[in-house]
Amino acid sequence: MLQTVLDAKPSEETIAARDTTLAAYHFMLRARQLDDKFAALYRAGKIHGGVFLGRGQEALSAAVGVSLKKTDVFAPLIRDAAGRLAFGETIEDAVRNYLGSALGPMRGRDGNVHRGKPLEGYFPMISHLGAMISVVNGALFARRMKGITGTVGATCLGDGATSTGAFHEALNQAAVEQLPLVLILADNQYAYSTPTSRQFVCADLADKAAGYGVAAHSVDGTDLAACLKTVGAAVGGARAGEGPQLVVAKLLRLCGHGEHDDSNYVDPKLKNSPLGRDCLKVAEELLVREKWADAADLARWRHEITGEIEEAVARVRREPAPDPYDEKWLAISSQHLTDLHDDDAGS
Amino acid sequence: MLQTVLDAKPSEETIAARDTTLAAYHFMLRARQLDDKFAALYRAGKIHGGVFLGRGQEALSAAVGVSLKKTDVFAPLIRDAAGRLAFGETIEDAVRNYLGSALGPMRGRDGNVHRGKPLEGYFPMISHLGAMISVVNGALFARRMKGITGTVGATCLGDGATSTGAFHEALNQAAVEQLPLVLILADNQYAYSTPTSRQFVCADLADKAAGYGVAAHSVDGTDLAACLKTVGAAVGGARAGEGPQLVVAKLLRLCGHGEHDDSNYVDPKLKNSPLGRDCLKVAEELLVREKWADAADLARWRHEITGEIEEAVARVRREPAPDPYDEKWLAISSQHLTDLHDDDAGS
Amino acid sequence: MSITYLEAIREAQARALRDDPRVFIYGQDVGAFGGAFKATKNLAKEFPGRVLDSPISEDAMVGMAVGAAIEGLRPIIEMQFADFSIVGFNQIVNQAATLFWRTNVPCPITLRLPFGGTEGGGPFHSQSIESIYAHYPGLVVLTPATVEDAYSMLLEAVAIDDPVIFCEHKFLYYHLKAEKLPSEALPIGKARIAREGRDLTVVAYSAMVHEALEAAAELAGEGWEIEIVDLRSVKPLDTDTVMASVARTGRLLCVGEAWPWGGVTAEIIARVASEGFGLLDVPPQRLNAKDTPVPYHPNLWMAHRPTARAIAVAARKILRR
Amino acid sequence: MSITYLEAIREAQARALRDDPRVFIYGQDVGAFGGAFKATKNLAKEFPGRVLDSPISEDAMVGMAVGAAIEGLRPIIEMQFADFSIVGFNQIVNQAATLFWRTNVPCPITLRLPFGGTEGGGPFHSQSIESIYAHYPGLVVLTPATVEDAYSMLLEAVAIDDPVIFCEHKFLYYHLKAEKLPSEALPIGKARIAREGRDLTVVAYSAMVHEALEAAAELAGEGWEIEIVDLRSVKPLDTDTVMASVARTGRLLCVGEAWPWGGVTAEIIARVASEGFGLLDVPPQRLNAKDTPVPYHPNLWMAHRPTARAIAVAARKILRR
Ligand SMILES: Cc1ncc(C[n+]2csc(CCOP(=O)(O)OP(=O)(O)O)c2C)c(N)n1
Ligand SMILES: Cc1ncc(C[n+]2csc(CCOP(=O)(O)OP(=O)(O)O)c2C)c(N)n1
Ligand SMILES: [Mg+2]
Ligand SMILES: [Mg+2]
Repeated sequence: MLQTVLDAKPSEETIAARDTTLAAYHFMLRARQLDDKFAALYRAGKIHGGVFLGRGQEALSAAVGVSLKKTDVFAPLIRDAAGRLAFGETIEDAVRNYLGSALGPMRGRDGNVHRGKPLEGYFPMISHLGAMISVVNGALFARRMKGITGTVGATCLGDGATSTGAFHEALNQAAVEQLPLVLILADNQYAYSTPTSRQFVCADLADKAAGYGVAAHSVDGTDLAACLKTVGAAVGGARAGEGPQLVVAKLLRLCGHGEHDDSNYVDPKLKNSPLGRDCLKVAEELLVREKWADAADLARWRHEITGEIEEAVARVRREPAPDPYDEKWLAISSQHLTDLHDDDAGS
Repeated sequence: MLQTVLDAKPSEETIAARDTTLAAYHFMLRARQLDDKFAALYRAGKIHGGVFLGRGQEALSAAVGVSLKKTDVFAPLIRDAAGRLAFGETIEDAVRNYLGSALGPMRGRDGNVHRGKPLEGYFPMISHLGAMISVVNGALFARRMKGITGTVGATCLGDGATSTGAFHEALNQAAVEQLPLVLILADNQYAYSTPTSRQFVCADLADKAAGYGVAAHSVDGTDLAACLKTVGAAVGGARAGEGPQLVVAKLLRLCGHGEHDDSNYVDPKLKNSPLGRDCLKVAEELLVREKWADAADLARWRHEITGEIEEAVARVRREPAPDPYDEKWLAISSQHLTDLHDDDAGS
Repeated sequence: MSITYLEAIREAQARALRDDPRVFIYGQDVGAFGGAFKATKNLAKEFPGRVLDSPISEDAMVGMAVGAAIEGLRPIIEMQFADFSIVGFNQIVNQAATLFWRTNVPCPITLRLPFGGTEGGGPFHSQSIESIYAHYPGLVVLTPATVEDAYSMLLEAVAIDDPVIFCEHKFLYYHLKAEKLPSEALPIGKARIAREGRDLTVVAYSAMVHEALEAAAELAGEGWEIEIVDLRSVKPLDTDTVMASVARTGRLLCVGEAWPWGGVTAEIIARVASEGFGLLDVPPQRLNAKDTPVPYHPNLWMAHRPTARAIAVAARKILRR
Repeated sequence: MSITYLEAIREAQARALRDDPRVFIYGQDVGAFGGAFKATKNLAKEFPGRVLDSPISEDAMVGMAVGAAIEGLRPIIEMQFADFSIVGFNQIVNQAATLFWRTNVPCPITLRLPFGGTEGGGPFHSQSIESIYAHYPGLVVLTPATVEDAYSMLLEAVAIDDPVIFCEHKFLYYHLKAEKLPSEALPIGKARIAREGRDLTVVAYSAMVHEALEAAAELAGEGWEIEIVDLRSVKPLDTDTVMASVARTGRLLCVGEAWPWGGVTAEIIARVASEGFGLLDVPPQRLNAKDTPVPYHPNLWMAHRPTARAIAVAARKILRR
């Protein structure tokens, strides 16, 4: 009898879990569909330069985004469309950056995954792998110096990027300063075409944590529920003052390095292993199993998002492209310094 | 009865241990006295630039030198006078480099601890910390490619230098390639004035090994016998094909960062702790205890070495200094490239 | 048959591997995958154990090349993009470049840097940083502009006993084709007259040679004969050939795709002004990229770098003086 | 009372910390120890929590400064030697220098680089790498030559909303003294006439200004009046002041302590030749260090860098034309 009542009335935690999972799923779905659209635009020759997708990594990425507050700091990487959306980026801005709109966050100066709004705590990556971590450290350090408490800074990295000196210096720096950094490693088995066996020798990337004196968390990156739980715990730990947190997620990149890459080097055994599961499918099964959504819901959401994306693309394509004659060709902000003398030095 | 016979006739191992220890001690003593001489010359204003001593680190450094074969590769760092001598450097060459003799290994072009003979497997450090490790990797890689087996490459680093990206990239590279690298970390509690608490957070630098998938060895760096054993085992492991070996020695730098530094920042507690023991004294006690030497021997050796050093200094001071007019001001070896056109471009 | 600039680079590496057992290639994804641009396609299979994938560790990649060079090998290091070579900058300029001078031991390594702008490349996949390397003593910096030079200069780079920064232009990879590989070539250190003319000397290198040629063709229609010097190598610089050309034309325009402050165009003008002042009938001029990062959007990118049109405009100004 | 160039740098930092709560200092051994050269002596005590020892991680040091700048702080980063800034090069040229252009968010960081040669410094503690930084868009590169400028320009550097490479010359640290700190100063971007003259313009910066002044004094004894322009800032470059001086003298010699290929002297000559060709009566000349690493032995070092004697020799050649 008591049992029946409990079953009928879900606990607060269950409600919270449902809401978070649904929210995260929505960002995953939006990211997947957005990525698909970029891939289509790429194939149609409508995008300048490369297109880099997060297919197979949406669960992890969305978990990061939904675990953060808007007042936190987030420096996503190439496969983080889901996390970006969850952190507050609009579909429109993502499209603008890929199409090089003058109204986009980077005004056509930088493109594709290189986008962000630093003053909103959303840091735009430079390409050099590992370089963003210490920048996040700096923001966290500054906030502490300014007396702002409770901020967390999260940034994402691939298995391959752990081989960079920048990764090492920055994670160590965060540990020495005991900063609330959450460093998420997406171990997706390859760095471009290079398998992890040519990248590191430790059994698990989480083995690196002890050497830095930071907490480690491991998670199945194909499992949204697990990602939410683990990333949530890591973010919570950082927020509670427990110092840097290293999260290692195992998964498989379900696309090429970029859309120019057919990724025929990926071992079929991996594709057929649990790592090769599509996290979006896994999440949908969870929603259905928990009765948080049914097939009709899923179809409707898909449809709605498609509409939103198509509309955004149509709108952005009417936006102005950057105009070289309007452009201020000036890389420093102190205009008085260049006004003074430097007309151009032969440029 | 049997016991007495055994006592009277030391085992082969005991003899080998004695010989190795005595050899290592000799290099320690030579290094200490050489360093003292450089310090004296520095105070007398006879040396250009800085003087960097290995006081307190001779046991570790000598252990590295005596554990290597002449056909191995060795890239010492600033505090390795003992290891250099053990690897085959002459006192004369060390003096030449400090006095800038034109006959020295660097011909006055580089000075003090920046010396070596690359073609003899003795690599001269550049100043940028961590940068020599991957160079050693390259030599080991090349030898393997050429089919040369049984080579080991050793290089030394301080606690502070573990914070460099170069350290990380290179140790990881050695692990991925499974090179016979022996990386010796002298954790001497300070990087210049900076205590290890501002440099890393892990309990022990050996904790880093697991993250790289390499073997770890810890040792009391003030204890020659322990250093010989541990470094010997690490070198043996590398030679036996067991991949990179990380040796972490704890000790204290018993001098300033350089001779310009009075090191008044060193915590007196550390000086009075076991870490603050003078490894040379510890080694002498061992020799006396084991009856491998007595006070008279020690005094005689000291005296002999003093003579050797004084003689070398006197000789080197008569050697020519580099002559700018004789100097070939050319940084590339392909002279035909510069002969062709570049007279000087304003130099 | 025809062969692209990119294929020529592959062929040169195949030949270097074939002819010299000391050669090996090390870089990200250069193995089975054949490299981000496919410049090492099939080489790992053809030369087992000699074409190796590296971790994403540019610093250690270069350091390891130096160590291998000391031991007598002749490594070729592929940087995935020139822009990422900056992560290995310390090992390049302080380790590799100083080795010979400090120790008398040569350092024969070749660093292949896919460089220069392409449409949509953006700030971190488009840089022209040849001048950064040329400023440091101890490095040879090459900038081939033709398929033939890409081939022969890469072979010569591997043979040279010094660290070579081999700047291969990504824009030329697929755009540029030749009938066949060359059997002989100008030696490194000699510039080439890419087009003869008597009215103006345009000094260029790498992709800019082709923009200059296009401009020259346009100006020919207006009756001007432009001489184009393709530097081929920016360090060493063949001042003699430049000077001889300026002696003929009396006018000089230097064109580079790099940023304007310092660099190749400044160096050329400084040399001609100080050593060949009397040869100049009018002030020497230069044309560089703008002093900002390289923009992503093609509209901006095409305004950022010198183009045939911009060269023609600059040339006309000089010609009319 | 008298104050050295080094003390002026300390005082400027003390004042910046005092006047602006957003300022902090981060670098190896800058805390309790006061820095390798004592440029931050006592500051950690005076300003608790705002002068911090960093690990030996130049890349992360600069990255962290950028992040702090985004959050509104104004970090000063001390590199122990300019030569080691190369380990943080990527963060400087690709992260800090591109931030404003890419995002419209300023990046007010000051990187203090103790640079230039001293006796016995050797290849890795003597480098003059200002040109490497000046080549990249987005950076301001300052080279104060006097105690007064060391003070006022460092204060202005901290106030500027862009990444500043502050090149402080180690040779001047102790050698140079002034009576007192300045109360006013030329703004950054303006060069200074360090000595007036009518026969020859010598353009120099940092330590070379003093070598040039010594040469000028020597030449004055021979009846020549040398005008010396102290650039103060190499990027931006005050071409106007240089040009005005050349307009007066008709003769130009550029002197730099850096390597000869490219760099400040090439940039100055290229600008004067292209924009002020008609002002020149004779070919402009330059004098740089030799194209090798900086040697350790003083005999070699003094021949490697331009000295007052070498400047006088070069000046006489130009004056006699
Ligand atoms: C320092 C640096 N070197 C090389 C590259 C070129 N690059 C871009 S992505 C990539 C592979 C990254 O692999 P990983 O870190 O595993 O991330 P993933 O692409 O698998 O998500 C490489 C080599 C780079 N961006 N930065
Ligand atoms: C990349 C780099 N940054 C800074 C320096 C300046 N520096 C020289 S020695 C030193 C301290 C080194 O400390 P540690 O590694 O612990 O070695 P120890 O001197 O204690 O033997 C520093 C900061 C350097 N040589 N290289
Ligand atoms: Mg990966
Ligand atoms: Mg130490």
